[in-house]
Amino acid sequence: MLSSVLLIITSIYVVTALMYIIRLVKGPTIPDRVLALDALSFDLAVFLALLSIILENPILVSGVIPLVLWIHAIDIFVSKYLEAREMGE
Amino acid sequence: MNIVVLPYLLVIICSLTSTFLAYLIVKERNLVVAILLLLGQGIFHSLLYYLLMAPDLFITYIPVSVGITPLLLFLLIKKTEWREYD
Amino acid sequence: MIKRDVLVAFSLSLLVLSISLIIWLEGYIRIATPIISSLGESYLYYSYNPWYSNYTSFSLNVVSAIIWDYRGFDTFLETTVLMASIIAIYTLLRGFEEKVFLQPKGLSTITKTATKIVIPLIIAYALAIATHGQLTPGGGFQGGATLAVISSLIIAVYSLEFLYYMGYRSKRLVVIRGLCLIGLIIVAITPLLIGFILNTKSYIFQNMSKEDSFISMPSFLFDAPLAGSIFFYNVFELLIVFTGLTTALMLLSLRDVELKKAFEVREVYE
Amino acid sequence: MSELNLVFYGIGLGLIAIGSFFEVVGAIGVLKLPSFFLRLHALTVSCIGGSILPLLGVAILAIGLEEMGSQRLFITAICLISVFIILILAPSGSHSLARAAYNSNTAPKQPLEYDALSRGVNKD
Repeated sequence: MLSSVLLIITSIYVVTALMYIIRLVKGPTIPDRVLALDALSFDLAVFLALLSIILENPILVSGVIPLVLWIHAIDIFVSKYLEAREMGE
Repeated sequence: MNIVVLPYLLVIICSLTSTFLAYLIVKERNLVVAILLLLGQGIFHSLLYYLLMAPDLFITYIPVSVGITPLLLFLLIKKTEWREYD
Repeated sequence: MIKRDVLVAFSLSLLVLSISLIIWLEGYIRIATPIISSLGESYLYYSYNPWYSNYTSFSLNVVSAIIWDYRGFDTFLETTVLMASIIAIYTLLRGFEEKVFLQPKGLSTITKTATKIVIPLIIAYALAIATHGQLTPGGGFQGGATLAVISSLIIAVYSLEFLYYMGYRSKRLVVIRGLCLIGLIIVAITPLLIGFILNTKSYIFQNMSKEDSFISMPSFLFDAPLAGSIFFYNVFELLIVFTGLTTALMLLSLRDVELKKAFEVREVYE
Repeated sequence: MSELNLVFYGIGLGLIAIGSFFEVVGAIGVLKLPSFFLRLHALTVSCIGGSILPLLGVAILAIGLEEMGSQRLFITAICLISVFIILILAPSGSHSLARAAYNSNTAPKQPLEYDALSRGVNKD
Protein backbone atom coordinates (compact mmCIF):
# COMPACT_ATOMS: atom_id res chain seq x y z
CA MET A 1 0.00 0.00 0.00
CA LEU A 2 2.80 2.38 0.97
CA SER A 3 4.80 1.76 -2.19
CA SER A 4 1.79 2.25 -4.50
CA VAL A 5 0.86 5.57 -2.85
CA LEU A 6 4.46 6.78 -3.05
CA LEU A 7 4.58 5.67 -6.71
CA ILE A 8 1.57 7.83 -7.59
CA ILE A 9 3.01 10.86 -5.76
CA THR A 10 6.43 10.40 -7.41
CA SER A 11 4.82 10.34 -10.85
CA ILE A 12 2.99 13.58 -9.96
CA TYR A 13 6.32 15.19 -9.10
CA VAL A 14 7.89 14.00 -12.38
CA VAL A 15 5.00 15.48 -14.37
CA THR A 16 5.31 18.85 -12.58
CA ALA A 17 9.08 18.83 -13.25
CA LEU A 18 8.34 18.44 -16.96
CA MET A 19 5.89 21.38 -16.75
CA TYR A 20 8.62 23.54 -15.22
CA ILE A 21 10.93 22.45 -18.06
CA ILE A 22 8.37 23.79 -20.53
CA ARG A 23 8.43 27.17 -18.74
CA LEU A 24 12.25 27.08 -18.68
CA VAL A 25 12.42 26.60 -22.44
CA LYS A 26 9.52 28.92 -23.30
CA GLY A 27 9.97 31.73 -20.76
CA PRO A 28 10.16 35.06 -22.58
CA THR A 29 12.45 36.87 -20.12
CA ILE A 30 15.46 35.92 -18.01
CA PRO A 31 13.68 36.16 -14.59
CA ASP A 32 11.02 33.76 -15.89
CA ARG A 33 13.62 31.12 -16.60
CA VAL A 34 15.29 31.59 -13.22
CA LEU A 35 11.89 31.23 -11.55
CA ALA A 36 11.28 27.98 -13.42
CA LEU A 37 14.70 26.66 -12.37
CA ASP A 38 13.98 27.60 -8.77
CA ALA A 39 10.68 25.74 -8.70
CA LEU A 40 12.24 22.80 -10.56
CA SER A 41 15.04 22.34 -8.05
CA PHE A 42 12.76 22.59 -5.00
CA ASP A 43 10.52 20.03 -6.69
CA LEU A 44 13.48 17.72 -7.29
CA ALA A 45 14.63 18.09 -3.67
CA VAL A 46 11.36 16.54 -2.51
CA PHE A 47 11.63 13.98 -5.28
CA LEU A 48 15.07 12.84 -4.06
CA ALA A 49 13.80 12.41 -0.49
CA LEU A 50 10.83 10.34 -1.71
CA LEU A 51 13.04 8.22 -3.95
CA SER A 52 15.37 7.35 -1.09
CA ILE A 53 12.38 5.94 0.79
CA ILE A 54 11.11 4.05 -2.27
CA LEU A 55 14.54 2.51 -3.01
CA GLU A 56 15.00 1.80 0.76
CA ASN A 57 18.45 3.39 0.81
CA PRO A 58 18.72 6.19 3.43
CA ILE A 59 22.26 7.21 2.42
CA LEU A 60 21.01 8.48 -0.96
CA VAL A 61 19.20 11.48 0.56
CA SER A 62 22.34 13.47 1.41
CA GLY A 63 22.37 15.44 -1.85
CA VAL A 64 19.30 17.55 -1.03
CA ILE A 65 21.02 20.35 0.89
CA PRO A 66 23.79 21.19 -1.64
CA LEU A 67 21.16 21.36 -4.40
CA VAL A 68 19.02 23.85 -2.44
CA LEU A 69 22.01 25.98 -1.39
CA TRP A 70 23.51 26.28 -4.86
CA ILE A 71 20.17 27.13 -6.47
CA HIS A 72 19.77 29.99 -3.97
CA ALA A 73 23.28 31.18 -4.84
CA ILE A 74 22.32 31.19 -8.54
CA ASP A 75 19.19 33.23 -7.70
CA ILE A 76 21.29 35.83 -5.94
CA PHE A 77 23.83 35.93 -8.74
CA VAL A 78 21.24 36.43 -11.47
CA SER A 79 19.57 39.23 -9.52
CA LYS A 80 22.97 40.84 -8.93
CA TYR A 81 23.72 40.47 -12.65
CA LEU A 82 20.49 42.23 -13.57
CA GLU A 83 20.65 44.95 -10.91
CA ALA A 84 24.24 46.02 -10.33
CA ARG A 85 26.76 47.54 -12.67
CA GLU A 86 29.52 45.21 -11.46
CA MET A 87 29.38 41.85 -9.70
CA GLY A 88 31.76 42.78 -6.87
CA GLU A 89 30.20 46.04 -5.74
CA MET B 1 3.36 -0.35 -12.85
CA ASN B 2 5.76 -2.24 -10.67
CA ILE B 3 8.18 -0.55 -8.26
CA VAL B 4 11.17 -2.20 -10.00
CA VAL B 5 10.39 -0.42 -13.29
CA LEU B 6 10.50 3.06 -11.73
CA PRO B 7 14.30 3.72 -11.77
CA TYR B 8 14.52 2.56 -15.41
CA LEU B 9 11.68 4.90 -16.40
CA LEU B 10 13.25 7.83 -14.53
CA VAL B 11 16.63 7.19 -16.16
CA ILE B 12 14.94 7.35 -19.57
CA ILE B 13 13.16 10.62 -18.69
CA CYS B 14 16.31 12.26 -17.28
CA SER B 15 18.54 11.31 -20.21
CA LEU B 16 15.90 12.44 -22.73
CA THR B 17 15.50 15.81 -21.01
CA SER B 18 19.22 16.44 -20.73
CA THR B 19 19.74 15.62 -24.42
CA PHE B 20 16.84 17.89 -25.34
CA LEU B 21 18.30 20.79 -23.35
CA ALA B 22 21.83 20.18 -24.67
CA TYR B 23 20.67 20.78 -28.26
CA LEU B 24 18.88 23.99 -27.23
CA ILE B 25 22.05 25.27 -25.46
CA VAL B 26 24.02 24.91 -28.69
CA LYS B 27 21.38 26.76 -30.73
CA GLU B 28 20.80 29.62 -28.27
CA ARG B 29 22.19 33.09 -29.19
CA ASN B 30 21.68 34.92 -25.89
CA LEU B 31 24.51 33.90 -23.57
CA VAL B 32 22.64 34.34 -20.26
CA VAL B 33 19.75 32.18 -21.44
CA ALA B 34 22.28 29.57 -22.62
CA ILE B 35 23.79 29.49 -19.11
CA LEU B 36 20.36 29.01 -17.53
CA LEU B 37 19.58 26.12 -19.89
CA LEU B 38 22.99 24.64 -19.06
CA LEU B 39 22.00 24.77 -15.40
CA GLY B 40 18.81 22.82 -16.07
CA GLN B 41 20.76 20.27 -18.09
CA GLY B 42 23.22 19.93 -15.20
CA ILE B 43 20.44 19.25 -12.71
CA PHE B 44 19.01 16.43 -14.81
CA HIS B 45 22.43 15.02 -15.56
CA SER B 46 23.28 14.87 -11.86
CA LEU B 47 19.92 13.21 -11.17
CA LEU B 48 21.13 10.49 -13.53
CA TYR B 49 24.09 9.84 -11.20
CA TYR B 50 21.66 9.65 -8.27
CA LEU B 51 19.54 7.03 -10.04
CA LEU B 52 22.65 4.95 -10.82
CA MET B 53 23.20 4.72 -7.02
CA ALA B 54 26.26 6.98 -6.77
CA PRO B 55 25.46 9.66 -4.15
CA ASP B 56 29.15 10.61 -3.93
CA LEU B 57 29.22 11.60 -7.57
CA PHE B 58 25.88 13.37 -7.11
CA ILE B 59 27.27 15.60 -4.35
CA THR B 60 30.38 16.24 -6.44
CA TYR B 61 28.51 17.03 -9.66
CA ILE B 62 25.94 19.38 -8.09
CA PRO B 63 28.48 22.10 -7.10
CA VAL B 64 30.46 21.69 -10.30
CA SER B 65 27.58 21.83 -12.78
CA VAL B 66 24.90 23.79 -10.92
CA GLY B 67 27.11 26.10 -8.89
CA ILE B 68 30.60 26.96 -9.93
CA THR B 69 30.52 26.73 -13.73
CA PRO B 70 27.48 29.05 -14.20
CA LEU B 71 28.87 31.38 -11.53
CA LEU B 72 32.21 31.83 -13.28
CA LEU B 73 30.42 32.19 -16.64
CA PHE B 74 28.17 34.93 -15.18
CA LEU B 75 31.24 36.77 -13.87
CA LEU B 76 32.95 36.55 -17.27
CA ILE B 77 29.89 37.75 -19.21
CA LYS B 78 29.48 40.69 -16.85
CA LYS B 79 33.16 41.58 -17.30
CA THR B 80 32.99 41.55 -21.10
CA GLU B 81 29.48 42.57 -22.13
CA TRP B 82 28.54 45.67 -20.15
CA ARG B 83 31.31 47.68 -21.79
CA GLU B 84 29.58 47.20 -25.14
CA TYR B 85 26.28 48.55 -23.87
CA ASP B 86 27.84 51.67 -22.30
CA MET C 1 13.41 30.43 -29.18
CA ILE C 2 12.12 29.12 -32.50
CA LYS C 3 9.60 26.28 -32.54
CA ARG C 4 11.68 24.40 -35.10
CA ASP C 5 14.63 24.20 -32.70
CA VAL C 6 12.45 22.60 -30.04
CA LEU C 7 11.15 20.01 -32.51
CA VAL C 8 14.67 19.16 -33.72
CA ALA C 9 15.87 18.81 -30.12
CA PHE C 10 12.96 16.52 -29.28
CA SER C 11 13.60 14.27 -32.27
CA LEU C 12 17.30 14.20 -31.38
CA SER C 13 16.48 13.00 -27.88
CA LEU C 14 14.18 10.33 -29.37
CA LEU C 15 17.10 9.19 -31.53
CA VAL C 16 19.27 8.88 -28.43
CA LEU C 17 16.48 6.91 -26.75
CA SER C 18 16.26 4.44 -29.64
CA ILE C 19 20.04 3.95 -29.72
CA SER C 20 20.17 3.34 -25.98
CA LEU C 21 17.22 0.92 -26.24
CA ILE C 22 19.11 -1.10 -28.84
CA ILE C 23 22.18 -1.25 -26.58
CA TRP C 24 20.04 -2.11 -23.57
CA LEU C 25 18.27 -4.96 -25.33
CA GLU C 26 21.65 -6.44 -26.19
CA GLY C 27 22.18 -6.67 -22.45
CA TYR C 28 25.10 -4.32 -21.92
CA ILE C 29 23.46 -1.95 -19.43
CA ARG C 30 22.08 -2.86 -16.02
CA ILE C 31 21.00 -0.33 -13.41
CA ALA C 32 22.00 -1.13 -9.83
CA THR C 33 21.92 -4.90 -10.08
CA PRO C 34 22.41 -7.03 -6.98
CA ILE C 35 25.06 -9.02 -8.91
CA ILE C 36 28.54 -7.59 -8.16
CA SER C 37 31.70 -8.42 -10.06
CA SER C 38 34.53 -10.16 -8.20
CA LEU C 39 36.73 -7.04 -8.21
CA GLY C 40 33.96 -4.93 -6.66
CA GLU C 41 33.27 -7.69 -4.17
CA SER C 42 36.87 -7.64 -2.99
CA TYR C 43 36.73 -3.85 -2.47
CA LEU C 44 33.48 -4.20 -0.50
CA TYR C 45 35.00 -7.05 1.50
CA TYR C 46 38.25 -5.34 2.43
CA SER C 47 37.37 -1.65 2.89
CA TYR C 48 36.00 -2.21 6.43
CA ASN C 49 37.08 -5.55 7.85
CA PRO C 50 38.45 -5.65 11.42
CA TRP C 51 39.23 -9.37 11.20
CA TYR C 52 41.81 -8.96 8.41
CA SER C 53 43.59 -5.90 9.78
CA ASN C 54 46.51 -6.29 7.35
CA TYR C 55 44.39 -5.54 4.28
CA THR C 56 41.62 -3.19 5.43
CA SER C 57 41.50 0.60 5.60
CA PHE C 58 38.73 0.84 8.28
CA SER C 59 36.56 3.11 6.13
CA LEU C 60 32.82 2.41 5.95
CA ASN C 61 32.54 4.51 2.79
CA VAL C 62 34.14 2.42 0.05
CA VAL C 63 34.54 5.36 -2.35
CA SER C 64 36.71 7.41 -0.01
CA ALA C 65 38.71 4.27 0.84
CA ILE C 66 39.46 3.84 -2.87
CA ILE C 67 40.14 7.54 -3.44
CA TRP C 68 42.51 8.16 -0.52
CA ASP C 69 43.90 4.72 0.25
CA TYR C 70 44.05 2.48 -2.79
CA ARG C 71 44.92 5.32 -5.24
CA GLY C 72 46.13 8.08 -2.91
CA PHE C 73 48.99 9.35 -5.08
CA ASP C 74 46.65 9.84 -8.06
CA THR C 75 44.24 11.92 -5.97
CA PHE C 76 47.10 14.00 -4.54
CA LEU C 77 48.15 15.01 -8.05
CA GLU C 78 44.51 15.80 -8.89
CA THR C 79 44.32 18.33 -6.04
CA THR C 80 47.20 20.32 -7.51
CA VAL C 81 45.33 20.85 -10.81
CA LEU C 82 43.24 23.81 -9.55
CA MET C 83 46.49 25.59 -8.59
CA ALA C 84 47.40 25.81 -12.29
CA SER C 85 44.19 27.65 -13.19
CA ILE C 86 44.66 30.12 -10.31
CA ILE C 87 48.20 30.84 -11.51
CA ALA C 88 46.77 31.43 -15.01
CA ILE C 89 44.29 34.00 -13.62
CA TYR C 90 47.13 35.72 -11.73
CA THR C 91 49.22 36.03 -14.87
CA LEU C 92 46.27 37.52 -16.78
CA LEU C 93 45.47 40.11 -14.08
CA ARG C 94 49.00 40.96 -12.95
CA GLY C 95 49.31 44.43 -11.45
CA PHE C 96 45.89 44.56 -9.70
CA GLU C 97 45.58 46.12 -6.24
CA GLU C 98 42.91 45.48 -3.61
CA LYS C 99 41.27 48.75 -2.44
CA VAL C 100 39.15 48.82 0.71
CA PHE C 101 37.22 52.13 0.92
CA LEU C 102 35.00 52.13 -2.16
CA GLN C 103 31.54 52.38 -0.46
CA PRO C 104 29.97 48.97 -1.11
CA LYS C 105 26.28 48.80 -2.10
CA GLY C 106 25.18 45.20 -1.97
CA LEU C 107 21.62 43.90 -2.24
CA SER C 108 18.56 44.67 -0.09
CA THR C 109 18.32 44.32 3.70
CA ILE C 110 16.04 41.26 3.58
CA THR C 111 18.56 39.27 1.57
CA LYS C 112 21.39 40.36 3.86
CA THR C 113 19.54 39.16 6.97
CA ALA C 114 18.62 35.80 5.41
CA THR C 115 22.23 35.24 4.39
CA LYS C 116 23.40 36.12 7.89
CA ILE C 117 21.08 33.47 9.39
CA VAL C 118 22.07 30.69 7.00
CA ILE C 119 25.88 31.06 7.02
CA PRO C 120 26.53 29.18 10.34
CA LEU C 121 24.30 26.32 9.13
CA ILE C 122 26.31 26.00 5.92
CA ILE C 123 29.61 25.95 7.83
CA ALA C 124 28.34 23.19 10.14
CA TYR C 125 27.00 21.09 7.27
CA ALA C 126 30.18 21.42 5.19
CA LEU C 127 32.34 20.40 8.16
CA ALA C 128 30.02 17.42 8.72
CA ILE C 129 30.36 16.33 5.08
CA ALA C 130 34.14 16.56 5.19
CA THR C 131 34.85 15.00 8.59
CA HIS C 132 32.31 12.18 8.13
CA GLY C 133 33.79 11.36 4.74
CA GLN C 134 34.68 7.87 5.95
CA LEU C 135 31.14 7.14 7.21
CA THR C 136 28.65 8.79 4.83
CA PRO C 137 28.89 9.84 1.15
CA GLY C 138 31.02 12.92 0.85
CA GLY C 139 34.58 13.91 1.44
CA GLY C 140 37.02 16.76 1.14
CA PHE C 141 36.04 18.06 -2.29
CA GLN C 142 32.32 17.98 -1.58
CA GLY C 143 32.74 19.76 1.77
CA GLY C 144 34.97 22.42 0.29
CA ALA C 145 32.59 23.05 -2.60
CA THR C 146 29.68 23.38 -0.16
CA LEU C 147 31.74 25.81 1.93
CA ALA C 148 32.42 27.88 -1.19
CA VAL C 149 28.70 28.79 -1.25
CA ILE C 150 29.47 31.17 1.63
CA SER C 151 32.11 33.18 -0.19
CA SER C 152 30.02 33.43 -3.35
CA LEU C 153 26.98 34.57 -1.31
CA ILE C 154 29.06 37.17 0.56
CA ILE C 155 30.53 38.54 -2.68
CA ALA C 156 27.07 38.92 -4.21
CA VAL C 157 24.94 39.92 -1.23
CA TYR C 158 27.29 42.16 0.76
CA SER C 159 30.17 42.99 -1.52
CA LEU C 160 33.77 42.09 -2.20
CA GLU C 161 34.82 44.58 0.46
CA PHE C 162 33.20 42.58 3.24
CA LEU C 163 35.69 39.78 2.53
CA TYR C 164 38.50 42.34 2.81
CA TYR C 165 37.14 43.54 6.18
CA MET C 166 37.15 39.94 7.40
CA GLY C 167 40.81 39.63 6.47
CA TYR C 168 40.55 37.59 3.29
CA ARG C 169 43.15 38.63 0.71
CA SER C 170 43.80 36.51 -2.35
CA LYS C 171 47.53 36.24 -1.66
CA ARG C 172 46.92 35.04 1.91
CA LEU C 173 44.46 32.42 0.62
CA VAL C 174 47.00 31.12 -1.88
CA VAL C 175 49.57 30.86 0.93
CA ILE C 176 47.08 28.87 3.07
CA ARG C 177 46.42 26.61 0.12
CA GLY C 178 50.12 25.91 -0.32
CA LEU C 179 50.50 25.19 3.41
CA CYS C 180 47.64 22.67 3.23
CA LEU C 181 49.29 20.94 0.26
CA ILE C 182 52.46 20.67 2.38
CA GLY C 183 50.30 19.25 5.19
CA LEU C 184 49.02 16.54 2.81
CA ILE C 185 52.63 15.63 1.97
CA ILE C 186 53.55 15.54 5.69
CA VAL C 187 50.68 13.14 6.45
CA ALA C 188 51.74 11.00 3.49
CA ILE C 189 55.38 10.65 4.57
CA THR C 190 54.77 10.29 8.33
CA PRO C 191 54.83 6.44 8.20
CA LEU C 192 58.01 6.62 6.16
CA LEU C 193 59.71 8.83 8.79
CA ILE C 194 58.59 6.59 11.68
CA GLY C 195 59.85 3.55 9.80
CA PHE C 196 63.17 5.33 9.21
CA ILE C 197 63.51 6.10 12.93
CA LEU C 198 62.50 2.64 14.11
CA ASN C 199 64.53 0.99 11.33
CA THR C 200 61.64 -1.11 9.95
CA LYS C 201 59.98 -1.42 6.57
CA SER C 202 57.27 1.16 5.69
CA TYR C 203 55.63 2.70 2.62
CA ILE C 204 54.68 6.19 1.43
CA PHE C 205 50.88 6.85 1.59
CA GLN C 206 50.62 3.92 4.03
CA ASN C 207 47.40 3.87 6.05
CA MET C 208 47.06 0.66 8.09
CA SER C 209 49.66 -1.95 8.96
CA LYS C 210 50.64 -4.34 6.17
CA GLU C 211 51.95 -7.88 6.29
CA ASP C 212 55.59 -6.84 6.49
CA SER C 213 55.33 -3.50 8.34
CA PHE C 214 53.49 -2.92 11.60
CA ILE C 215 53.20 0.90 11.42
CA SER C 216 49.59 2.15 11.23
CA MET C 217 47.71 5.44 11.55
CA PRO C 218 45.00 5.74 14.32
CA SER C 219 42.00 3.71 13.17
CA PHE C 220 39.47 4.62 15.89
CA LEU C 221 38.74 7.81 17.85
CA PHE C 222 37.06 6.42 21.01
CA ASP C 223 34.51 4.17 19.24
CA ALA C 224 33.95 6.08 15.96
CA PRO C 225 35.92 4.78 12.99
CA LEU C 226 38.50 7.40 11.97
CA ALA C 227 40.00 5.42 9.07
CA GLY C 228 43.55 6.59 9.78
CA SER C 229 45.00 9.02 7.29
CA ILE C 230 41.72 9.35 5.31
CA PHE C 231 40.35 11.72 7.97
CA PHE C 232 43.40 14.01 7.83
CA TYR C 233 43.42 13.96 4.03
CA ASN C 234 39.74 14.97 3.99
CA VAL C 235 40.29 17.93 6.35
CA PHE C 236 43.24 19.23 4.32
CA GLU C 237 41.34 18.73 1.06
CA LEU C 238 38.42 20.76 2.48
CA LEU C 239 40.71 23.74 3.13
CA ILE C 240 42.45 23.36 -0.24
CA VAL C 241 39.23 23.35 -2.27
CA PHE C 242 37.64 26.18 -0.27
CA THR C 243 40.63 28.50 -0.54
CA GLY C 244 41.13 27.68 -4.22
CA LEU C 245 37.53 28.37 -5.23
CA THR C 246 37.37 31.53 -3.07
CA THR C 247 40.55 32.86 -4.65
CA ALA C 248 39.20 32.28 -8.16
CA LEU C 249 35.88 33.99 -7.30
CA MET C 250 37.60 36.97 -5.63
CA LEU C 251 39.98 37.50 -8.53
CA LEU C 252 37.26 37.28 -11.17
CA SER C 253 34.93 39.72 -9.36
CA LEU C 254 37.48 42.52 -8.88
CA ARG C 255 36.07 46.01 -9.38
CA ASP C 256 37.03 48.17 -12.35
CA VAL C 257 38.99 50.64 -10.19
CA GLU C 258 41.18 47.90 -8.83
CA LEU C 259 42.00 46.60 -12.28
CA LYS C 260 43.12 50.00 -13.65
CA LYS C 261 46.79 49.27 -13.09
CA ALA C 262 46.48 45.82 -14.68
CA PHE C 263 45.11 47.36 -17.88
CA GLU C 264 47.97 49.87 -17.94
CA VAL C 265 50.48 47.04 -17.63
CA ARG C 266 48.82 45.25 -20.52
CA GLU C 267 48.97 48.37 -22.71
CA VAL C 268 52.70 48.69 -22.02
CA TYR C 269 53.23 45.11 -23.14
CA GLU C 270 51.20 45.61 -26.28
CA MET D 1 3.71 -2.85 13.46
CA SER D 2 2.92 -0.90 16.60
CA GLU D 3 0.16 1.71 16.84
CA LEU D 4 2.59 4.64 17.16
CA ASN D 5 4.17 3.72 13.83
CA LEU D 6 0.70 3.71 12.24
CA VAL D 7 0.18 7.27 13.50
CA PHE D 8 3.51 8.33 11.94
CA TYR D 9 2.46 6.61 8.69
CA GLY D 10 -0.84 8.46 8.56
CA ILE D 11 0.56 11.91 9.35
CA GLY D 12 3.47 11.51 6.92
CA LEU D 13 1.44 10.22 3.98
CA GLY D 14 -1.23 12.89 4.59
CA LEU D 15 1.35 15.70 4.54
CA ILE D 16 2.93 14.31 1.37
CA ALA D 17 -0.47 14.07 -0.36
CA ILE D 18 -1.43 17.66 0.59
CA GLY D 19 1.98 18.81 -0.63
CA SER D 20 1.56 17.13 -4.00
CA PHE D 21 -1.76 18.95 -4.44
CA PHE D 22 -0.04 22.31 -3.80
CA GLU D 23 2.74 21.33 -6.21
CA VAL D 24 0.27 20.68 -9.04
CA VAL D 25 -1.46 24.01 -8.36
CA GLY D 26 1.87 25.84 -8.38
CA ALA D 27 3.00 24.16 -11.60
CA ILE D 28 -0.24 25.07 -13.39
CA GLY D 29 0.17 28.63 -12.15
CA VAL D 30 3.78 28.87 -13.36
CA LEU D 31 2.69 27.59 -16.77
CA LYS D 32 -0.51 29.56 -17.27
CA LEU D 33 -0.25 32.98 -15.58
CA PRO D 34 0.43 35.85 -18.00
CA SER D 35 3.36 37.84 -16.56
CA PHE D 36 6.47 37.39 -14.42
CA PHE D 37 5.20 39.16 -11.31
CA LEU D 38 2.06 36.99 -11.34
CA ARG D 39 4.06 33.79 -11.82
CA LEU D 40 6.01 34.70 -8.69
CA HIS D 41 2.85 34.00 -6.62
CA ALA D 42 2.67 30.51 -8.10
CA LEU D 43 6.35 30.00 -7.26
CA THR D 44 5.72 30.75 -3.59
CA VAL D 45 2.80 28.29 -3.57
CA SER D 46 4.99 25.53 -4.97
CA CYS D 47 7.90 26.44 -2.65
CA ILE D 48 6.13 26.58 0.68
CA GLY D 49 3.21 24.24 0.07
CA GLY D 50 4.84 21.93 -2.41
CA SER D 51 8.29 21.50 -0.91
CA ILE D 52 8.17 22.15 2.82
CA LEU D 53 5.04 20.12 3.61
CA PRO D 54 6.22 16.96 1.74
CA LEU D 55 9.70 17.22 3.26
CA LEU D 56 8.14 17.37 6.73
CA GLY D 57 5.96 14.42 5.71
CA VAL D 58 8.97 12.39 4.59
CA ALA D 59 10.73 13.22 7.86
CA ILE D 60 7.76 11.96 9.90
CA LEU D 61 7.20 8.93 7.65
CA ALA D 62 10.83 7.87 7.99
CA ILE D 63 10.50 7.70 11.79
CA GLY D 64 7.74 5.13 11.42
CA LEU D 65 9.51 2.90 8.89
CA GLU D 66 11.14 0.56 11.38
CA GLU D 67 12.23 -2.05 8.82
CA MET D 68 14.81 0.33 7.31
CA GLY D 69 17.03 0.11 10.39
CA SER D 70 18.48 2.88 12.52
CA GLN D 71 19.79 4.70 9.44
CA ARG D 72 16.28 5.99 8.74
CA LEU D 73 16.90 8.80 11.24
CA PHE D 74 19.46 10.14 8.73
CA ILE D 75 16.56 10.88 6.35
CA THR D 76 14.68 12.65 9.16
CA ALA D 77 17.64 14.85 10.08
CA ILE D 78 18.49 15.83 6.48
CA CYS D 79 14.82 16.59 5.68
CA LEU D 80 14.36 18.78 8.77
CA ILE D 81 17.55 20.76 8.05
CA SER D 82 16.56 21.28 4.42
CA VAL D 83 13.05 22.39 5.53
CA PHE D 84 14.68 25.06 7.69
CA ILE D 85 17.00 26.16 4.88
CA ILE D 86 14.20 26.34 2.28
CA LEU D 87 11.98 28.23 4.74
CA ILE D 88 14.62 30.96 5.06
CA LEU D 89 16.19 31.02 1.60
CA ALA D 90 13.29 30.61 -0.83
CA PRO D 91 11.41 33.83 0.17
CA SER D 92 14.61 35.89 0.20
CA GLY D 93 15.65 34.52 -3.18
CA SER D 94 12.32 35.29 -4.81
CA HIS D 95 12.34 38.75 -3.18
CA SER D 96 15.74 39.63 -4.60
CA LEU D 97 14.74 38.25 -8.01
CA ALA D 98 11.56 40.37 -8.08
CA ARG D 99 13.45 43.47 -6.95
CA ALA D 100 16.09 42.99 -9.65
CA ALA D 101 13.45 42.39 -12.32
CA TYR D 102 11.60 45.55 -11.24
CA ASN D 103 14.66 47.78 -11.04
CA SER D 104 16.24 46.68 -14.31
CA ASN D 105 12.98 46.63 -16.33
CA THR D 106 13.69 43.20 -17.81
CA ALA D 107 10.19 41.81 -17.12
CA PRO D 108 7.03 43.58 -18.39
CA LYS D 109 4.88 45.05 -15.56
CA GLN D 110 1.74 45.06 -17.64
CA PRO D 111 -1.24 43.83 -15.55
CA LEU D 112 -0.62 46.62 -13.02
CA GLU D 113 -3.11 48.35 -10.72
CA TYR D 114 -1.08 50.23 -8.11
CA ASP D 115 2.67 50.82 -8.10
CA ALA D 116 3.95 51.96 -4.72
CA LEU D 117 7.63 51.62 -5.60
CA SER D 118 7.46 54.19 -8.42
CA ARG D 119 6.35 56.94 -6.01
CA GLY D 120 9.45 56.65 -3.87
CA VAL D 121 7.75 54.75 -1.06
CA ASN D 122 10.02 52.19 0.64
CA LYS D 123 12.80 52.39 -1.91
CA ASP D 124 15.12 50.01 -0.07
